[in-house]
Amino acid sequence: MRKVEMKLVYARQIAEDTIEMKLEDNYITQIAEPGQFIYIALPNFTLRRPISIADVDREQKQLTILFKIFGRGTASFAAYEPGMIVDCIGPNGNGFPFDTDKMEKVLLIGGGIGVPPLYYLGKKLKSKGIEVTSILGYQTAAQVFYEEEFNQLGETIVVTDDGSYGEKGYVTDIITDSFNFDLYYSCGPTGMLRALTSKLQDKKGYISLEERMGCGVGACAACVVSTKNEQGYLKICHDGPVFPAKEVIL
Amino acid sequence: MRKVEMKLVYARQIAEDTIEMKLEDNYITQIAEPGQFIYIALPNFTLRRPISIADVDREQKQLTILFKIFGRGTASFAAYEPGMIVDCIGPNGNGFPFDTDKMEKVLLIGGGIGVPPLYYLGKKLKSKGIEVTSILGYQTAAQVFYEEEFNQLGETIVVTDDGSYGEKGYVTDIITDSFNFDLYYSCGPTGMLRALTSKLQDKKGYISLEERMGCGVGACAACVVSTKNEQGYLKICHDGPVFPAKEVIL
Amino acid sequence: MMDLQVKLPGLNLKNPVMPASGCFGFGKEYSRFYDLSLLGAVMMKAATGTERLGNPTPRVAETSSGMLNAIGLQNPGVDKIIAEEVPFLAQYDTEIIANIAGSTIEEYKEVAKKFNDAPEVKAFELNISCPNVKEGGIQFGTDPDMAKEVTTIVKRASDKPVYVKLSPNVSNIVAMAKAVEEAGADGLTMINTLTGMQIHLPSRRPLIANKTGGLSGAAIKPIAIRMIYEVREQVNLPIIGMGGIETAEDVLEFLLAGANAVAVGTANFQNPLVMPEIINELPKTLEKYGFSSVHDAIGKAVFV
Amino acid sequence: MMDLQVKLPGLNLKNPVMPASGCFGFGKEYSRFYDLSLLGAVMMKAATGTERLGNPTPRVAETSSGMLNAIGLQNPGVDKIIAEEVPFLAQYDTEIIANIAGSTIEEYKEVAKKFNDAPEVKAFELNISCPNVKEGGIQFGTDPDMAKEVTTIVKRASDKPVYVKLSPNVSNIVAMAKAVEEAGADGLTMINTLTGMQIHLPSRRPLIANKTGGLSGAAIKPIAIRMIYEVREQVNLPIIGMGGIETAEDVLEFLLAGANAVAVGTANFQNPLVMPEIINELPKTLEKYGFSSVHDAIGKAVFV
Ligand SMILES: Cc1cc2nc3c(=O)[nH]c(=O)nc-3n(C[C@H](O)[C@H](O)[C@H](O)COP(=O)(O)OP(=O)(O)OC[C@H]3O[C@@H](n4cnc5c(N)ncnc54)[C@H](O)[C@@H]3O)c2cc1C
Ligand SMILES: Cc1cc2nc3c(=O)[nH]c(=O)nc-3n(C[C@H](O)[C@H](O)[C@H](O)COP(=O)(O)OP(=O)(O)OC[C@H]3O[C@@H](n4cnc5c(N)ncnc54)[C@H](O)[C@@H]3O)c2cc1C
Ligand SMILES: Cc1cc2nc3c(=O)[nH]c(=O)nc-3n(C[C@H](O)[C@H](O)[C@H](O)COP(=O)(O)O)c2cc1C
Ligand SMILES: Cc1cc2nc3c(=O)[nH]c(=O)nc-3n(C[C@H](O)[C@H](O)[C@H](O)COP(=O)(O)O)c2cc1C
Ligand code: FES
Ligand code: FES
Repeated sequence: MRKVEMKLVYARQIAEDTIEMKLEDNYITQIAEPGQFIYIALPNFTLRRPISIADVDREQKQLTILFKIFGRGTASFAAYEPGMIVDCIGPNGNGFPFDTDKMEKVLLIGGGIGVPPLYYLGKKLKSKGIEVTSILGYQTAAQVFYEEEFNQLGETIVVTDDGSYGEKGYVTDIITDSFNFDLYYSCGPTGMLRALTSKLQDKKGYISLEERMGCGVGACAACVVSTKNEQGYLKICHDGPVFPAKEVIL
Repeated sequence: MRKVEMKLVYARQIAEDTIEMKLEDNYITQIAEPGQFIYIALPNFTLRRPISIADVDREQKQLTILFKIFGRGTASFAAYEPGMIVDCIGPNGNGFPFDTDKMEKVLLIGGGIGVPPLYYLGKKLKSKGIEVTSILGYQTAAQVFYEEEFNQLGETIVVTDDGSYGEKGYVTDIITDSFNFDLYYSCGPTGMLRALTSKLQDKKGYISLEERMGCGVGACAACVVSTKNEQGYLKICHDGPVFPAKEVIL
Repeated sequence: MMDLQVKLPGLNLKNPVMPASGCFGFGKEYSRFYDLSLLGAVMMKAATGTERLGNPTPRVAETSSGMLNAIGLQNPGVDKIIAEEVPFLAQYDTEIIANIAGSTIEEYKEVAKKFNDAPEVKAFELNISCPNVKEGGIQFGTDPDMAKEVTTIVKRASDKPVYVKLSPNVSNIVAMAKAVEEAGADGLTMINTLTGMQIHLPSRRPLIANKTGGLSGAAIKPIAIRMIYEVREQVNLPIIGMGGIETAEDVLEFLLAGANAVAVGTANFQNPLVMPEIINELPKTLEKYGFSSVHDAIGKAVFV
Repeated sequence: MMDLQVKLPGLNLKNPVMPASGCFGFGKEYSRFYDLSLLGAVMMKAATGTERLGNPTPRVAETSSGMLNAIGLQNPGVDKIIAEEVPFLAQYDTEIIANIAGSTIEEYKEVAKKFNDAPEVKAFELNISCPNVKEGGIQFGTDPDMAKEVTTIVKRASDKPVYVKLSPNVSNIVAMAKAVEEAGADGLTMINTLTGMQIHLPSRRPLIANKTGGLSGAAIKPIAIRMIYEVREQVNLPIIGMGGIETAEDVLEFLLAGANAVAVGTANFQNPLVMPEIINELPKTLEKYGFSSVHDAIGKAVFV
């Protein structure tokens, strides 16, 4: 984890209010793992913004982020143009654990802007010969992104809340007993994670959490999550953002 | 006086830390008079910055400003690039009064970044057949600007504090009895204006003042100056920035 | 159409937005930018018994997301304000609120009496942040007993509703609010500025000639919201809220916290059109967050 | 070479810059970014008698030029801090200051006693902004008598110099400073955060789960400078100043106002390298404004 200047080399809108960017540097791109995030400073904002690493190309020294224009910070970031320098800390946190010897099939479940970190994970797993199935949930057709990319990784089911694209409903509606997997990985809104982890309580899984952050490096105790064991609170920025689904209280 | 969006059409560094810009709009450029100023909003700064109008081209709908990088605001403004929009209020205040029937020769005395408003005034006066002599004072050679432009208006003497260019000394050192003029106009640091108005106390003159401003339009009473008559305080942004030299207490 | 009206003691506001005292003079300058009839009300600049010249300059300084000011109550005195400024504002279809200041209780009383005879003035805002010269400079606004006393006297001296303007420079804002409530205040306006200082490094002197100045602007908004929340929970007076308002969303935040109407100060300097823009935006903003009127939003924050 | 050293009761600071309590944990995380031996001192996160889990989340919110926090004293308890955290920090060539908190006077006393036996801890910072559960939640930090009492007890319980951390949420900061001076405090640290609130419009709830939070960052710097100026004029204790420091120029502003050393809080979140950068910049900044050492600049603002 270092503070580095990354160069924005590419930016494009890929869905409603959703931006894809590629950032270049010599450090973060060389060590980032799926599930980690970068912590981005924006001029005139007190706090940095955490954004997941959605893909990494070590050779090109580039990483991809995907983010939604949510408030003022992401709006101002969306206006950056290629060539500009982005002040980042990274890679932060711990990524998705995987032991490729012990698994054959995994299920990825992403909700909205929780989809991005699963992409880099899926790519990694596929390259190691793991079978990847993905369920991607979005609010509506205009917000769907990266369907094609996930299709390359394996079977991909898109769900929209309003049925305007793919299946209608929530990601949890889709997961039936016919799904066969050793492990699941998920990232998305807390409501979705709560429903999902309760539905899949007999399965082993890892979930990636979000919380408002101060330092982003584990020093201020802003971003805690309660755990089911004696550890008390864990810090999402430092001990997470990925946790075993059974360990945390949502 | 209106709030308008001006388009930056040209920007260039013309001396050490000194920027020349041309701004375009349909309103301010059509009515601005010498001595008035525009009041510029910069993103993420609470207060606007007052900058004098240094020249106007009504046909091209452009005005020129010249400013020094002084603190954070002017530094961020100096980084603007042509094509960008500048949020301005203007034209503010009252300009330099002149009655071309009653004068033949005028003396312009500018100190540092007080030089700009005198240029537009000098141009106007010259075009009406008035003889213009200019004394321009700067700290040092690297800060000298617009000498050539003033030369076009009439005799121009440049003075530097350290003698690195032109005459050595202060503008007040230069003004001897051999100078023959009906009226003087001056703008510059308060210390210079104090020395000047006391030296020229027998002459009629107008001086342009600076003060830290809040509203910039006469509503908040931040920018007052004491007067020698019963008016008490006058507002520089509204009643000035130009005042008869004999009226105000510096 | 979205109903923006608010009725408060003495005031029928067509919308809840008005300029904060001292940031709008007596309206003339901003009337060059737009029709003042658009405003819910106008809070005039502070009036004292006789003319005040105010403090030496510099009187303002910029800070991060805010500014300091120490104008020092410069005003032409109550008589001239009634004779020359009130008639100008009375041309517009908006409510006029007089801001009353003084260095002694007698001065407050005298100013209140004079404004009481001006029918165009609909309510008073009592500026109790001025130091009391008699009591050695202690502010009326930080001592509950003194605040109570000055409120009582002004209430007695006039029939008009009195809104007391609370200073945030206190340990216990609720105690201040309760004190003036007991004294018969009809409403509160809050918050005034927080006392601050900036030192100019090259000269090693305070940038404001008066040394300290009042901090206003977006920087203080969280403090204003907190204080309005605290007071709203324990005091029953209507509140005109202020402190860092720049957008229609900020207005809604104040309404939710418990303000019945709002005033905009510093933001006028950045954007002279900010109030008409906010008023124009407000119906959309209310609708976006599920409110059917201004009234519907007041005090609707959920604190449990 | 510019002399940056400052000597304060119990502390030999190689430079006047240290992290503010609660913004730096116990140093481990930032030690990944730079060598903590660069720092003048480290103010540790608040310690209580036993482990505290703190408040529910969200615990932070962003504001204009600042932030709100309501961490709620989450910490592993004084014993674990002495056993696990102090030894880590003791590896570095820097001074360790323990921040002591509690909900009862007894708890403060107990924590102080334990830290008194830790030789690596050079001084205490007494965090009196915590609500006293026994007295019904009234803050020690806004009542001079309670501040005095807790200071007296902690002074008695230990030999180490005690710096009392003043809360800015008071009507009279000088009265607070004098009260703890009388109680034997060796120094002051100021300011803690200003209480604020932000309401999240979509949910209509305070953004901070604890409702209110402490406002920090550049937004509050003018208030910190004003309070340090006021206290410096009337109280003889050394002051460690804080509140919105982001640059070496800010440090100089605090020194001029009367601070003997400074702490940096919120700015670490924006730039984890901010303290080494400030320390590196400080000699140039001092020189630029005509000072020959840190000592030379302390209290050198001109107020006449
Ligand atoms: C570990 C992690 C990874 C994330 N990855 C992504 C991603 O890949 N793509 C994406 O679009 N979003 C992601 N988010 C959410 C993203 O950080 C927020 O949408 C963003 O911070 C909002 O900033 P804003 O200025 O637009 O909103 P504002 O509401 O103006 O922000 C105000 C403050 O709240 C914080 N905040 C607001 N929403 C969130 C949130 N959901 N989580 C954390 N802090 C928040 C901001 O960081 C800021 O400090 C991630 C969050 C976390 C914690
Ligand atoms: C009527 C008028 C006309 C001016 N014309 C010019 C011009 O043509 N060219 C030029 O270079 N400068 C001019 N100035 C000065 C210019 O406004 C300041 O240099 C500028 O505001 C500094 O801003 P900053 O952000 O760089 O400095 P900062 O010190 O960061 O500014 C902080 C605050 O102080 C104010 N301030 C600082 N210095 C001055 C000053 N000298 N006068 C008024 N406010 C100040 C700023 O506006 C801002 O509100 C003029 C000033 C006035 C009053
Ligand atoms: C330049 C200036 C002058 C002010 N003068 C007065 C005044 O005369 N009377 C008063 O009660 N408040 C005065 N105030 C305080 C404002 O009315 C308001 O309470 C405060 O600025 C907070 O609002 P804001 O953040 O929107 O500016 C003044 C504020 C400023 C910035
Ligand atoms: C996240 C956070 C946690 C804090 N925790 C503590 C604490 O535990 N004890 C304490 O005395 N002050 C605490 N503070 C206050 C800071 O030490 C400091 O006084 C204040 O933030 C002002 O400085 P700044 O503006 O540089 O942050 C905390 C501040 C922040 C932002
Ligand atoms: S954000 Fe500071 S500990 Fe996670
Ligand atoms: S700046 Fe407000 S009156 Fe001049």
